[in-house]
Amino acid sequence: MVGGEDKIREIAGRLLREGEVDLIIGYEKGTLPLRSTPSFIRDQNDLYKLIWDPTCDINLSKYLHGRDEKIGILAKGCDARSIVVCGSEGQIDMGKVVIIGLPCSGVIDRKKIEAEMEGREVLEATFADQSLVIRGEGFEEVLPIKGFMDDSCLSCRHRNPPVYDVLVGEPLPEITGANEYAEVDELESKSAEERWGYFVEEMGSCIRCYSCRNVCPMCYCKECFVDETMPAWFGKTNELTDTIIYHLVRAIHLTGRCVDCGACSRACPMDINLKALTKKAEKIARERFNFEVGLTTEEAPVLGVFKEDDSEEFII
Amino acid sequence: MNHKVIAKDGIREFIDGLIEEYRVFAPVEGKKILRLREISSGEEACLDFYNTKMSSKEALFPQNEVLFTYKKDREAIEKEATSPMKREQVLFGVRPCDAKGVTLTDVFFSSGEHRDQPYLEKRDRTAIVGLACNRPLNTCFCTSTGGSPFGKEGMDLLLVDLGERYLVEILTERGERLLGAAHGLRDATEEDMKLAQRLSNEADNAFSKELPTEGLSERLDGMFEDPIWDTIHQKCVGCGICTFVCPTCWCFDVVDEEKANGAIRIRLWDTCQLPLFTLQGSGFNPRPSGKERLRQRVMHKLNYFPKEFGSLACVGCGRCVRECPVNLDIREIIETIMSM
Amino acid sequence: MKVNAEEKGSKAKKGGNPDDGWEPKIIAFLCNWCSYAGADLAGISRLQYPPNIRVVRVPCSSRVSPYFIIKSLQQGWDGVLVSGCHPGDCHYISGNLVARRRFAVLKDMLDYMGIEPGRVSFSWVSAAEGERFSKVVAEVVEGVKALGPARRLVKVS
Amino acid sequence: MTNPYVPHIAVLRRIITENAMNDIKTFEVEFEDAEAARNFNYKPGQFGMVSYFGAGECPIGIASSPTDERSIEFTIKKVGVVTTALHNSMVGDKIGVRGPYGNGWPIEAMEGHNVLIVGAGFAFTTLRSLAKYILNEDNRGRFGDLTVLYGARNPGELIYKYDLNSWEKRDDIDLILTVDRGDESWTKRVGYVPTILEETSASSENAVAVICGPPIVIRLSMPILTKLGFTPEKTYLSLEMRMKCGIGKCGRCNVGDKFVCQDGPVFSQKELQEMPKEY
Repeated sequence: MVGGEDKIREIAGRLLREGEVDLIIGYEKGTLPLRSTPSFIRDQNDLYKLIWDPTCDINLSKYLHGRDEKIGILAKGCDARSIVVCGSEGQIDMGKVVIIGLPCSGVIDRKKIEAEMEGREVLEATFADQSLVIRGEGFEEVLPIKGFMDDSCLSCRHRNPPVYDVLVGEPLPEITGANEYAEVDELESKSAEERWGYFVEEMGSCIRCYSCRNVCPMCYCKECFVDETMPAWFGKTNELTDTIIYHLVRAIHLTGRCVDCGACSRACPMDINLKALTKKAEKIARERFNFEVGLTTEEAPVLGVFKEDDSEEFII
Repeated sequence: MNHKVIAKDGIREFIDGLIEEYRVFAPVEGKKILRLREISSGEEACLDFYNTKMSSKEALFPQNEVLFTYKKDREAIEKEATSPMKREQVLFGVRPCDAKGVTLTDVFFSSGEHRDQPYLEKRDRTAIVGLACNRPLNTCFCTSTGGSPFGKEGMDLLLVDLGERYLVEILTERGERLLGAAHGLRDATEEDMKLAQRLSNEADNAFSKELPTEGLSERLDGMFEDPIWDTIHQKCVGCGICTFVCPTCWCFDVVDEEKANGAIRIRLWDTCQLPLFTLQGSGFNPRPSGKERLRQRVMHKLNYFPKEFGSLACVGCGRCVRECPVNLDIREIIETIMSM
Repeated sequence: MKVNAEEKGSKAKKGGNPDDGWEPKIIAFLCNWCSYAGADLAGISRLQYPPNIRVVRVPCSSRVSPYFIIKSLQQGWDGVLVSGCHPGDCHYISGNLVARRRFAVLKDMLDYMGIEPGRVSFSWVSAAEGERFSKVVAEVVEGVKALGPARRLVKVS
Repeated sequence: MTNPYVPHIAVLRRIITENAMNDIKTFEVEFEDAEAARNFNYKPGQFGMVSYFGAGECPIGIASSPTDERSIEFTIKKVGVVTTALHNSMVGDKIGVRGPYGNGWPIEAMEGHNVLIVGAGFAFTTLRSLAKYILNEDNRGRFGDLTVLYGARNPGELIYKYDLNSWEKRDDIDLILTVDRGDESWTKRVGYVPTILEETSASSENAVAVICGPPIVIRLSMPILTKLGFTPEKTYLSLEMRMKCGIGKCGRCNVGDKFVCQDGPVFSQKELQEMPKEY
């Protein structure tokens, strides 16, 4: 995964030079260790900024909404799939998007690294093939990237973007045999009481900052249901049930649309495990409607259509 | 002599003493988040930390508070303002940047013809026990916004961690009263004071780079229509984190919620980064996109507020830098503005 | 979805359990063409069924959005029943088929989040099935009564 | 220190439907508590925060004139949650009112001058308050000629018809009414407010202009006013922003470093030229 940067700059440069795109959206080095930040490049001599390493965890497809210029976008497997979903929902004009596919071996989870550091501040972090060198005040540690990878990436089924216009480097072998629903299964095995306790405890610290909604490429409604006033369905304060309902309804809206890129959980300042809900939404799409999210723009969204033989075991 | 010293293992006892008389808030290590919470014993307080995830504004200007309730039976409507807090409260272990944030909030909420009584009433009954920063974070820049890791603004007592004892500086008469709950206090010796001064100098020099904020608000005066705003906001996804974690963001929304036989009027945090903040009934929105909204956040903190109240409405705590999901760094914005 | 003050008032005072005479309150969204007519038939045929449901007539089961159901649970209803036409009978051809997917996702999510499965139930009752309607209601009321008053997701403010 | 957010309870005494579309009504309210009534001394152009308990609160311009003894009127258009709740209420219902807030029309600057009032559509509420204030016999002498140009989409949408009729009979006010589209019963002018403003070309000599209306009317009328000689210092507008507190604390109604609820809503065109174009 590391080292593809010069290839990316070369492809991006060609697309810009040949006028195939007006804008390249990619990643550049962040102002903090372990952080990358979105980069919007229009002319050649900014291309040097483009980077590609395990800190590039933001789902850039969020920036495609509402733009009508030709855009070259760097997309990991999950990002590309969310572009496909947005394309199938008519939110992104696929004709105007050039997907620069990035075979991805997984992004890091900063919260896992912070936990490992036990309060010590990370001053610098560099990557050396399979490991991560962390430097701080009076300490230096070498961590295996695999041990601090985002959970979604550990069981990722699409390390290579299923849809792309140009691929950077060679495709990676796909992961097989990982149970991506391990956490969801484990929660499902618990009693309703325990599950309710788990979600009350997790959602209890939510401050309703809506970063999970605003970093998610699937959330593009002009007026979100929590902002509606006529009628005001649910409360706007961070009272417990209103907060749980906000996350519950957002998860319902993600069924058959969420590609489990993990951007929401990574963005949450209060470290709420949002993936426990979004992964369940994805699991429902797969198990109940046998729908694999984000592979082709032809398939209609799960909740937009119906089949005669849809399961109805829950109906009495 | 307003400098005392208390042994480190005496601090829990001091907090327990305070708890008898006051409601005490202190940094508490939640499941994964360090936040200012009300504690029922000194043990719960965590005093070895960089800074809390959310600022101490949580205890004075809670995310949602009921302004008043009203009951509605057939004819009469009686409304009853929320009763003021009975017991005084103490915010223990507040960092200098947060304490300065509190003073800026006080200035704003008591300015103008209409004072914000719900906040000010709580503030008058709140004592702040500060904890100096021996180790500022790489993202902290309080010295660039007129503050300092050993700053005293807004505090009643300032604790300085000297190793196995705390130097306690009494800053107000209320602070002195608080010390009544502490046992085993002794006057600070010359050596204590020298050590504290050394730690203070070390902390001041710990800042990797100084941000150029001299003349920042004057420079912003003519920059409302500057083209930098078109590019600076591009990566912002417009969520509310930067304003909710910020010690100097006090904008709020007011909503009514129905209850069994009446309703309550609630004040809750709001953010200028969301479109609903300025969306009008006619559908017109003076700040339709992220560009205007980011410009408002920067201009209010670094230009509008300083012009009226004389100091930046940013205390350099670095929370918005650390918590932004797309790493939009206000220090970078300040540097860009100053380099224009 | 205005629930009048007394209605909510009585729920707020509840807290009892099945044996001390506590009666669950269940909101039932009945589709106008089939289930509502089925309920009407049950009434005309003098069929007895528990009086715990409060009926809201909707044009079609697909008119019932997840917000109705979740808001009902939040306002303190002990149970929610949504009943529509059998697949193929829908006056609007595919209303119930679209609703079926929506309810499936909602039910899975509510169960996953820890709302007791018996709280929210869905059924197909046609206009001719007065008998079946009374049985469905009895079954739902029994299920909710066993669960006791709703506590989870109820907004107590 | 009293809680500035708690409104006083007021009873709806009279509700008048003002337009054919039945979405603009004038509510006359009377405070339940006499002391609150005494303290509610307002100027034309100020606004109050009107609450419907359970629905919320919104800023509404005070439509009555301070000279109407103790009757306080709010003209409200049915748009959102609170206004709809108010429109569904009846005489005798209780609502909440607090205020008055804002700076109001610059009465002092108008004294000894001719006054041109330009109003369009529903935004005529506080202008009517100003006109009634000037026309009051105790105040009329302090002002020069009064010209009122008021237009609406069609005759049914003209509000305060009862006031307009009485003003037409007076000789100390030059009332110019216009509608965008007339109907068979309409005998007066037909045309957009800016066009009629240009046609009637009121003299700007020793005169102050006051204008309030939808953004399109403002944008088209300002150049005409300037052409007629109304200098930016002598032209005043009332801005409309979203407001929640009305007392300069909730932070949302700012244009630049000015809070529209406290430093406004009335600004001179000169002030507006120096403020950022964010309104």
